[in-house]
Amino acid sequence: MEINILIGGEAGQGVETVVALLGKAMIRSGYGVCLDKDYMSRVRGGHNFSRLRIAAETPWCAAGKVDILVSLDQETYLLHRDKLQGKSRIIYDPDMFSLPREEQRGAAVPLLHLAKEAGGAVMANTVAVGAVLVLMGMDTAAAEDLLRQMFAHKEGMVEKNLQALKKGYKEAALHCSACFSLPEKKLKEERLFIDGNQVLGMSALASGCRFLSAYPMTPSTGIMNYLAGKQEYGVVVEQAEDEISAINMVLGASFAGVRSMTCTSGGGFALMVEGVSLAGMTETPVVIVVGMRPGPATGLPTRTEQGDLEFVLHAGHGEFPRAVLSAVHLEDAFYRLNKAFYLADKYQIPVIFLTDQNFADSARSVTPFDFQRLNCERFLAEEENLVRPYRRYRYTENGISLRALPGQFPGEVVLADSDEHNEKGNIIEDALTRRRMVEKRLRKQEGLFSEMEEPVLYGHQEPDLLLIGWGSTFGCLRETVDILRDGDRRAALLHFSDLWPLPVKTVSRLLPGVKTSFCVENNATGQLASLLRRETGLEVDHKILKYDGRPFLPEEILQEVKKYV
Amino acid sequence: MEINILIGGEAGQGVETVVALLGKAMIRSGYGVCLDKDYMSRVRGGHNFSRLRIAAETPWCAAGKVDILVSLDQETYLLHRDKLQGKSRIIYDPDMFSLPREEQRGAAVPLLHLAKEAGGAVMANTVAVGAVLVLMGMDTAAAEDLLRQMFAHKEGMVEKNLQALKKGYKEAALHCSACFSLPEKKLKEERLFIDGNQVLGMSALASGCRFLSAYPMTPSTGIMNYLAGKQEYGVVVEQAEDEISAINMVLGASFAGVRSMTCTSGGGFALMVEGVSLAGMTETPVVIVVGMRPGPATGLPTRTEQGDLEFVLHAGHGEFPRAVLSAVHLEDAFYRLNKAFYLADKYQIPVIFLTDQNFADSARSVTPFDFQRLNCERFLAEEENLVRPYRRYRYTENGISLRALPGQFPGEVVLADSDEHNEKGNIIEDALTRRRMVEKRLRKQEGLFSEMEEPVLYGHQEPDLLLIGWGSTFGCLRETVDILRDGDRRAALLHFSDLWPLPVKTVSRLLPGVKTSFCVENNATGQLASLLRRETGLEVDHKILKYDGRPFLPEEILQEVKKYV
Amino acid sequence: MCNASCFAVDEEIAWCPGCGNFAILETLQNALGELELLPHQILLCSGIGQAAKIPHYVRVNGFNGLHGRALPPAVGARAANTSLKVIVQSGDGDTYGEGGNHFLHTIRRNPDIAHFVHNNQVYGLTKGQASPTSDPGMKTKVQTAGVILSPFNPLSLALTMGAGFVARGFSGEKEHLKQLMKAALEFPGYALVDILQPCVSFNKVNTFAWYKQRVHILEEHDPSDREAANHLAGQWGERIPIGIFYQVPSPTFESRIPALQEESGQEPLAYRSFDPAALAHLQEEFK
Amino acid sequence: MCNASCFAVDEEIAWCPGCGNFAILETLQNALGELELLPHQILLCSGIGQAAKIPHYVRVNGFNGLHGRALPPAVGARAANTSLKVIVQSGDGDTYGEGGNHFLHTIRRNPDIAHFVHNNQVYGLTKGQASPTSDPGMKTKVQTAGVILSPFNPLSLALTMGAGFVARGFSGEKEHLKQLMKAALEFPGYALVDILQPCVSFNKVNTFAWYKQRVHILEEHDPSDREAANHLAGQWGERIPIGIFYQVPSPTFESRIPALQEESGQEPLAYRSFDPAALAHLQEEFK
Ligand SMILES: Cc1ncc(C[n+]2csc(CCOP(=O)(O)OP(=O)(O)O)c2C)c(N)n1
Ligand SMILES: Cc1ncc(C[n+]2csc(CCOP(=O)(O)OP(=O)(O)O)c2C)c(N)n1
Ligand code: SF4
Ligand code: SF4
Ligand SMILES: [Mg+2]
Ligand SMILES: [Mg+2]
Repeated sequence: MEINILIGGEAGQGVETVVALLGKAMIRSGYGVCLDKDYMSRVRGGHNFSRLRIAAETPWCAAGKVDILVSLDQETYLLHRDKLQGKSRIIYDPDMFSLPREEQRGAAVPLLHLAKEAGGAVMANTVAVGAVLVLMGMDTAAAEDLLRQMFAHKEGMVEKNLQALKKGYKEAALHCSACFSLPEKKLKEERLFIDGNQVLGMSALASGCRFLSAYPMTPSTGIMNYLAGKQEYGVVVEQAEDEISAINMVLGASFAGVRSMTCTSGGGFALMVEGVSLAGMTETPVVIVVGMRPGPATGLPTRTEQGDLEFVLHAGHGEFPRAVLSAVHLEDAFYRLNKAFYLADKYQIPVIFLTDQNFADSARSVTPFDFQRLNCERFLAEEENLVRPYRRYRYTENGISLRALPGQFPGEVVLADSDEHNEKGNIIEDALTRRRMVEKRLRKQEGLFSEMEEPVLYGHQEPDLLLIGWGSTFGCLRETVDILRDGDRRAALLHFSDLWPLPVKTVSRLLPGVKTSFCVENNATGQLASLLRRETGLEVDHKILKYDGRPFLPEEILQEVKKYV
Repeated sequence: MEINILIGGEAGQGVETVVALLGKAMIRSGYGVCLDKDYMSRVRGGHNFSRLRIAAETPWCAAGKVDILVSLDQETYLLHRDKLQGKSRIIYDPDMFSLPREEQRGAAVPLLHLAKEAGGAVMANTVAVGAVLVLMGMDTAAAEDLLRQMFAHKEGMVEKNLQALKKGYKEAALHCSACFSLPEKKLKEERLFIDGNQVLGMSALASGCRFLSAYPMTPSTGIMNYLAGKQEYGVVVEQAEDEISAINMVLGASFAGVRSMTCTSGGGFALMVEGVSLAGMTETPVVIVVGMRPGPATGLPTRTEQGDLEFVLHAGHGEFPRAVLSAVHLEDAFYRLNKAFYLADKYQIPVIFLTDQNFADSARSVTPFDFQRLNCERFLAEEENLVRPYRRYRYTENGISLRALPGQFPGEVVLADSDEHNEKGNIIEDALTRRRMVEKRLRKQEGLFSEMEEPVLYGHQEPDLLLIGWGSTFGCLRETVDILRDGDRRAALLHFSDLWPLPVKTVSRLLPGVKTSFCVENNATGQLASLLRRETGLEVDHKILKYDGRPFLPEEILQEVKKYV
Repeated sequence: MCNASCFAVDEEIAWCPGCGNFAILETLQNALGELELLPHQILLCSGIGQAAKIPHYVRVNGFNGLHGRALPPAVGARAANTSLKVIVQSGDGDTYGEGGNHFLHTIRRNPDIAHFVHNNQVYGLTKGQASPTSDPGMKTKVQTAGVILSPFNPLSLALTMGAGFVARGFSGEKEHLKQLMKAALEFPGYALVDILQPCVSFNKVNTFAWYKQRVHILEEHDPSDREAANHLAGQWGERIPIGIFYQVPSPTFESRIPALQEESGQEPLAYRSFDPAALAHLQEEFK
Repeated sequence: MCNASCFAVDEEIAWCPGCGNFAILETLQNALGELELLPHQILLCSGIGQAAKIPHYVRVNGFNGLHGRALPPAVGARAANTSLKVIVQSGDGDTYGEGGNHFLHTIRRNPDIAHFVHNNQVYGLTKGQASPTSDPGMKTKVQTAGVILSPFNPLSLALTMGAGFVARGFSGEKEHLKQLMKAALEFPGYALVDILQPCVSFNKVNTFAWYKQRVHILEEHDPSDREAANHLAGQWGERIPIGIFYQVPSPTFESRIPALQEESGQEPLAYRSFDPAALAHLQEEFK
């Protein structure tokens, strides 16, 4: 009992507008939705599409089949018709192209023509929304409200859009109305319709991040955009001349006392690697969001991959403690990015937060977040706990030296140094101090390790079939496990959010007892599987890998799993 | 039967001159020598020293004890007196400082005074050489020859230096002559007195490398210096504005058809990481020498560490094949850097060659190299094997596509692309081509793996005590095994030169049968041990780690080993 | 030898309809067609961005490298093979932002490279952020209150750094642009042509009409007059001069590198053979 | 408030005897001593090199970062805490070579930073390679046939990029240098003082005597005259002018960032408190 909509067209045709409107309207109507985006590295032309899945409860990931195909151009139809079912419907503009004779599922709606009638070609998308709504047997109330809100300060546009909406609705009704039946709506409380980057931007702001410097790079630009739109909250957003500058600015801001972050993708992060090492040496807190996309080099700039885990784990010359966390799903990401800031401040280390295009651009109907749960402790020196003379790198048992800010205490100065240094921060070259400082820094790993959360075990608690995953594949793997369990299997998913230091307890306990294990990763080499082996000596039986730049679908995983069990 | 000399003084006092002269003189006299350097990150002042070990056969590493201490300043004496034996001698200038009353081992030689007598203060170092020679019971013939050669075109300097040499010789003879007895000299054929960077520069040139772009960085600058001094051989040496430019220039030169390389240290390599990924994607051969020094960040710029193994293994976003080789000893390095060029060309990949300060700055008396052994096959397209139209990234079974050069074939163009691309090199975004290209690139790993050399097994062939190491620690570990075997242990060393793809056969066979295994690394976390576990699931029993920026001495390793066996 | 159509390819072009890049592409093909060059003799290096896709649309050798790094591979390639005519083409963000340091130091090197910058005063491919050349006050999703950094003047900078050939073109003046390109391609040394290029999707300030209204072709300007060039380069606003601002050759990078001289080998470096065994004497100095 | 001795530290100085850096250090301490500043109110950022060791020799806050990256942390720190007086000090290689891109774009930003570049026209710490400002022809172990790249003129470049304060000093003219430093420290916005500094160990061309013979203090120059400044900045050779070439303030980076304005918070960003719970309304737009 769910409906799957795919809206496709050229870049610039407004696929995004249609899904945004539809998605939000459905949520406001009490349904759960889940949305993902597939787009090309260009601004006009080509082929982009979005998948919207609607159900009683919020779905966990996109589905492969399509019930309603909104085909803004002919290519969309050609590329996606294999996903259509017998009862599916194709919304298209007969003035733009026609379907093959044998195609019975067409629901011709002259989008452009109706839009012009309503007041302008730009409203073709609104016409399409109306058409989809009627096919689903929905009324237009929620969509109308939304249009009123959206165009509140654009004179005349509300009326015209409402017109367009109704025209689409009426026209499509001629083909079929309510030909898809939606389940009983279930969402009681309000939900948010928000995507991954927006969640991260909001979490950063609420976590007290007040300085972001970044250089635009897909798929992380959305985080910068979000924060840039929130400068009235006192956040400084500075577009750097390059990623090297970005991370170094961020380190300067953090050193001077502000929670700071940067965001980028693998290629931009590559340029920050020396800065990561600097953060390690100077013990300057920093959060770096790395939105993964397929590499190497420029790769597929607008698509998804989990190919940079090993890279970020070892990025930076020399040895120093770091944490690597990942965005698992939207709710988790909100709190986990906060944890990233907390760990960075507490341990005075670089924390890398891994996302990917699939996470960044996917939206779901999520429960509002609990802002009170955010931990914003800064772990800074205060008059009471300051030992004078102040020494930035005082040896301590847990490796953490009290952090004072430059200018904070009259009479005291703070010296950060990228060379090996003594407690005061001055350059040294002697072997003993070197040894002690290395040990001091690495001692933090112990505390850090204790902060790591074990992976979630979802499904059977004593599984004989175990899927292992990390990051953004959670939703899809969860659905896969649900399907497997429906088939009566003792199946479970072990899914990692915190990746480094790797929490190994659960996996060490479970893996030896499991009959068949699979590591499922959106990359070509199985990087988590390697990490697991390095950290536990245990090997997973099989790897299910996808590296074509597209996110997994449950059926793809099932197909692989079935080869072995 | 060996003599250990330590010469120390402030930066700028000429420690290097003394050891260079002494070392070469001893080699020419038929002895084996081994030299290492310990210097600060400054140009004048501070404390630098060099250790010269002289024996019948070429020693493998420096020793801890000192027979002759040449103390160019008081600090040298204070810092190193604990290494002196009862019979040791201290050469010092009584006009500069005096030894404590109770010190019986002094051999006062008024270096400056005698130098001035000979014709100028600069010759104090030559005076010191004379003094050392007499203590060892050597004559001055070889040193005289050398001075004649060195100062051939500096008028008057030959005479003055010969004077200085003799004065030092005579003066020191008053204290003791031949108080150290050298063994029977053994070297029959000519030897070279050459350090690590020089070997690499020479190997690169002989391997056909004709373009180097780099940005100065200790400890790799010596490679650039060597090649810059050889421009008459048709090599272009360009100092780049930064390391990013360096690697990108090198890629351009390589793409256009020249064997090319760059050299740097961890911090500079950090800036090259994106370029490494570009080499992976464009399939452009490149050799990158990374001379390791202690990190993170600036760390200890002039000292040694093996802290960047995991970093270089995973440097670069995305997944692509690479090779990582290391410099084990001077002879090995000469042929192995040639192998790096061979692998880069054959597989069209980035090859990282790991050295460290200890390797780069250490010199030994080595047998002349066999230049005929160098493999300079380029694996380039020729008219006969060119399939037209030419496609740079043609799918092949082994993943290697025939490489033609831009301009090489009239009518054909060559397109390299950092985006995901099709066979022609044009940008693509479809899933199928992406998948095939990823697989094509990764298929090279198989061939590459077959090229990897198993680690050397030195010592007992069925050991129960196994030391495992990699890179520049070979000499020291070899000596350690010799000592252990003298003590009747079934000890052996398993030492890796080729590191990636990791050759695992020998270690997988040996490790399970060994009673006690040690991974000995010049770093703080045991990076090879981690890699071994990841690749084989096997764990070494103990790690012996040193991370104070100084190379190991055999006695330090023995001490650790003895804790467990 | 080979007219514009030699340089055409059959690839779908991923630019927006109406984009100024089309005119630049066409002009480049025409310019190449009018010079005595064959496709295989040319190497076009680019970075990443909309402009930087151009190697996919011209039939010549191409090195489509990293964002901001179009120049260094071109310098390396020139050293490796001086028989290649090397062009670098990329966006303003690529060249003056991420690649700023290479821009500075490549000018200092003076390699024989024609450098065509598609200056749309915006980051096109990443959807409209300010670029170094964006006009102050321009609003974007990141520069929400308008650009506050003072704009980067590529011509003034190139002149200050000592570039020997400095020009500005406009994609809307194709014939003129073609002449600039040809002059740059024929200039021995580093030659910059900054090309004003409307971005119809993201730059709503500096539109085609905006440029059209302002640009005027330099006349009666002596391109060997550095002072005048400097002065003209400073003009931006109501009137924007296009043309060759400065053109005075000086010795190129390649001509000053020992290894690349005729004496040192007849062929480009890339084609010289070598025999390792012949170098065994390198060891002598260490004996 | 606090004289030069407040800024002294008890650390061994790792420079060569006779190095021009000593005079610069001393002058800095004197300049600070004459301004109304206390050590904890000052932040000195540097990169890596001989010059860049300076934060270890002055008693102020310090961020001794990466080679070439002295400026970006300083900009970040200014945003984080506008009550800090921020100085950036580094070598010519650091600033104009590895850090060239930050130099360009920091000028465009115009943060309130005093930038003192120890320009010894050579890479000191790495033992004598050419730097961007090395005179043509200078021979080194890498530039064996002499420098062929045309030299980088920091003053001209800064002027071209629109810097509001551009000056040159000489370590051999300490009193004059002190005045320059004070003026730069008091200038609201980015202020460059390029300081000629003899390197006794590696620069055998531009020695103390070489500079001494050539430098002359600018007189009767109107520092608001950009043209004249440009002209003077071009002078290098027999006579090398030192002094303030240009000084005209314009709005700073900090003064144009919404979040840093008084309205937006009384305290520097670093000291503002925040309460996550108060931001729950951020969710409204997604409902
Ligand atoms: C290291 C790196 N950082 C960021 C990006 C993302 N990126 C791609 S193109 C581009 C900007 C393009 O602007 P411009 O060079 O002006 O070209 P245009 O698209 O305007 O032609 C950016 C930031 C990247 N590919 N690599
Ligand atoms: C990324 C990186 N590349 C190279 C180096 C090596 N390095 C240290 S200082 C220096 C040059 C210093 O020259 P300059 O900035 O002029 O300072 P000076 O020593 O002359 O004062 C270099 C190349 C480094 N530390 N980091
Ligand atoms: S976004 Fe702008 S620059 Fe890019 S193709 Fe479209 S119009 Fe051209
Ligand atoms: S090398 Fe030059 S710059 Fe460095 S301390 Fe010595 S004299 Fe000064
Ligand atoms: Mg642009
Ligand atoms: Mg310098």
